[in-house]
Parts: sequence; C-alpha cells; structure tokens
Amino acid sequence: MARLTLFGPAREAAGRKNDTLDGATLATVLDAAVLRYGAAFQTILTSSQVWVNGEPADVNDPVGADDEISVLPPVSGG
Amino acid sequence: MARLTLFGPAREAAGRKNDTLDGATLATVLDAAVLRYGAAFQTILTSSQVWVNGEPADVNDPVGADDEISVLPPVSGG
Amino acid sequence: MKRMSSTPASDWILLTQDQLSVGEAMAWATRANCGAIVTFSGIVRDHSEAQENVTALEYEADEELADRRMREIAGEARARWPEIVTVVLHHRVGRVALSEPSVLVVVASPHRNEAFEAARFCIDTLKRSVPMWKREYWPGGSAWSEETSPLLDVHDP
Amino acid sequence: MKRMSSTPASDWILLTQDQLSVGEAMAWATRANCGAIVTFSGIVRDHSEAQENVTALEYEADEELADRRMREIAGEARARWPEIVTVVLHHRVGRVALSEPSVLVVVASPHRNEAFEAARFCIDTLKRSVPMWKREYWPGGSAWSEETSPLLDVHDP
Repeated sequence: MARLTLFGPAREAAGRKNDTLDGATLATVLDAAVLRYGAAFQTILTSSQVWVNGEPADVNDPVGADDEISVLPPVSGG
Repeated sequence: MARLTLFGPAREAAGRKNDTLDGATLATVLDAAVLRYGAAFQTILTSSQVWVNGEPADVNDPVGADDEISVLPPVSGG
Repeated sequence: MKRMSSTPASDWILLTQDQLSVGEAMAWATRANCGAIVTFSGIVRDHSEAQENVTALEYEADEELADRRMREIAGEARARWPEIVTVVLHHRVGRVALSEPSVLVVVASPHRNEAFEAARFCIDTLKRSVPMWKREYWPGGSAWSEETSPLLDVHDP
Repeated sequence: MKRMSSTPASDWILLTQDQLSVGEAMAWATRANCGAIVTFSGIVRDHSEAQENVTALEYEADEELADRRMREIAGEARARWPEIVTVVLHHRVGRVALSEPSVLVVVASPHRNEAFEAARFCIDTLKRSVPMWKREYWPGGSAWSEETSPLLDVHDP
C-alpha cells in the first residue's frame, strides 16, 4: 500500500490529486491505479515519470504505507 | 576653411569642442588642427576616424565653409 | 528529501501565485561589482501551437520538487559560469493573465557574456527539468498544453 | 544627413540624460503576440580594467550620429531576426552613478531564441558602432576609459 500524488494531465485523467492504493511494489500499485482510473490515465502514465519519495524509482521497488509515489507527465513550464 | 567638431578624448586634448580652421582639403585642415592643438591631439587623431558631414571621408576630399568635420576617437559606449 | 530551509543570499528562487516584478528582481540582483544584468521574461502569449486565441494560462507544479530543481539550476549555472554574482528564478503557479510574465530569470555579472549565457541556460533548463504543467484557456474551453517535453534532470545535456 | 523625424512604433530609440527605466521599457515593448522578452542592462560597475574604485561614469556622444546608428542597429536586428516584434535601445549621456544603468536593450518576440539572439546582437553592435565616449571617475580623479574599440559600421562583421 502506498500514497499516490498526481500532477497536471495525470491528475485530471484520474479525477483526483491524491489517493491510497494497495500493492507491494511500485508496479503493482500502478496496475491498481490503471484499473481504478481507466484508459486515459493509462495513456498518460506511459509517457510519465514515476518517482518515489522525491527520487526516480524502479517499478520493481517495494513500496509501503510511508512511501509517496508521484506521477510526473511530460512538462510544459516556462 | 571648415568647421570642426571634436568628441571625447579628442575634445579634451584640443581643449575645445568646436573650432573653425583654414584648409582647402581635409588633410590640410587636420594639419592645421595638429599645429594648433599639439602632440596629445595628434596622438589621438592617429587612432580616430574623421568624418565630413556625417559620412566617412578621404583626407584628399576638398572641404569648404559649409562642411562639418567630426573627429571620432575609438569608442567606449555601453 | 526535505525542502532547503535557507536560501543563499545570491540566489532568489520563488514559486508564487502573485504577479512577478522584473523591477523588484533586478533591484535585488544589482551588486556594485556587476556591470551586466540580463533578464528573461516568459509572457503569456495570445496564441500557442495548438490554439489561435489564448486568453490565459494556468500553471500547476509539483512545488517541492520544482523548488528543489530551480535551486539546482541556479547552482549548475554558478558551476558553469563562476563569474556570475546573483541569480533570480521566479515562476508563477495558478492562473496568469495575457501579457503577464509566468517565468522570470535574472542574472547579474561583472561582464555581459556570462550573464547572457547563464540566463539562457537557466530558462532552457527550467523548461525541461522543472515539474510544471500548463493549461491553456480560450473563450469557451481549456486544455493542457501540447507543447511538452519529458522531465529531464538539470544535469542532462 | 538629417535626423529621422519619426520613430517606427515598434522601435524605441533614446539618448537621454535621465535615468533609464527597465520597467517602463518592458511595458512599452510588451505585445499580445510576444511570449519572450529579453533585456540587457549595462550597469555602472565599481571597477574597470584600469581602476579599482570607480564611483561614476560620464558619457559623451556624437548625438546625431549615435541616434542614427542606434536606429540602424534596430533595423539590422529586424533584418536578421524577422520574428522580433519590438526593440528598445536606450543610452544615457552625462553623469551616471554607481549601479545605475547606462544602456538598456529590450527585445520582445513570440519565441525566446530570437529575443536572446537579437538582444545580444544589439548590445555587441552598439558597443562598437555607436559614437560614445566614457569617462571614469574615482575619488580624486578621472580619465577616459581605456577600454575602447575602433568605431565600426553597424554592418561590419
């Protein structure tokens, strides 16, 4: 289980900014997110970076209740 | 005879901004200027551009009472 | 990672909902040993690649990471151009009206070459390494900007 | 040659004894179709190559030729970067105090690349093609700047 924070297009596609999802690894949490939010979110997730606790992470990394997962779509600042 | 306008270091070396000097060509007017203003002016003149009526000129160009000669030392704007 | 609690006196990094002030930023950046100040202002433009009639933009950030990244950009600029004296990086979040600045870069330096180079580096790097998303508004609608780039590291070439 | 009597609405060329205002120049330069404004301010610095303790500068110009040359520089920038929308070139004459701007360049453009390139071109070209002479003041003395370059044409490479 882990906390999820979604930004920009990912937040809009999911219809929420924060969520808590089950899963023992990053990959299983993201699978649960796609199941919950649907195809539009899945499309955005494909091109996004997923970070854990403010650092780039591997999908096989274990995650727990204290971990914060961020979904960061391609950026458009400036 | 022609009117002379001096700028920056050339003005300071000559001790004046404007003058009227005898001479039928640009060269003879400048010779008269060196005679009148001295060595410090001559040194600056060597590295300066001399324009007539707002355009670059040749030292052999004839000049008359209606012509304005500008002495433009190396620049330091900005 | 925790947000840095103090800012070096020579960098002014800011994410804000308030209007940006170039004059205030330049006054802050001016130092007696500086002969050159270069500023870049990113302005809300009335059109984009996708829309002919943009009326406003809205910026959303991962604020903690954006703040950290903007500090890293200033630090990297100092590493590349050690002569530069002060660096300002300000970015709006939330709604920004037409012709208002959304981003501001100020670099002050003894000489102009370093100020130009570092300012250019800062805005180019900010655009690809700061987690920020832009929504375009037009009469009757809005959408996320299609002019995106993958989030890169500050140190990526 | 006579001084031009009218200024195109998209260039603001000025020689003045008054303080320069970046804010005023940027407000003037802002257009709805511009997404980028780059400014360069040349500031009176507390030292030069020759002097460790500069307290002020004094600028003297061939004002008629300087005005013409500054207009030519703006025109040449437009020829090289046709995308740019507004160009500001302001230069002080007379005494300028420490940390005040002596010269100001502002370029507004739809995109930033042209704004950076054109602003850099304008200040580089101004420094070698505008007839302007700088006197340095320090406690107890003054002298013409030793950092000079031969007067070149705007179009010289």
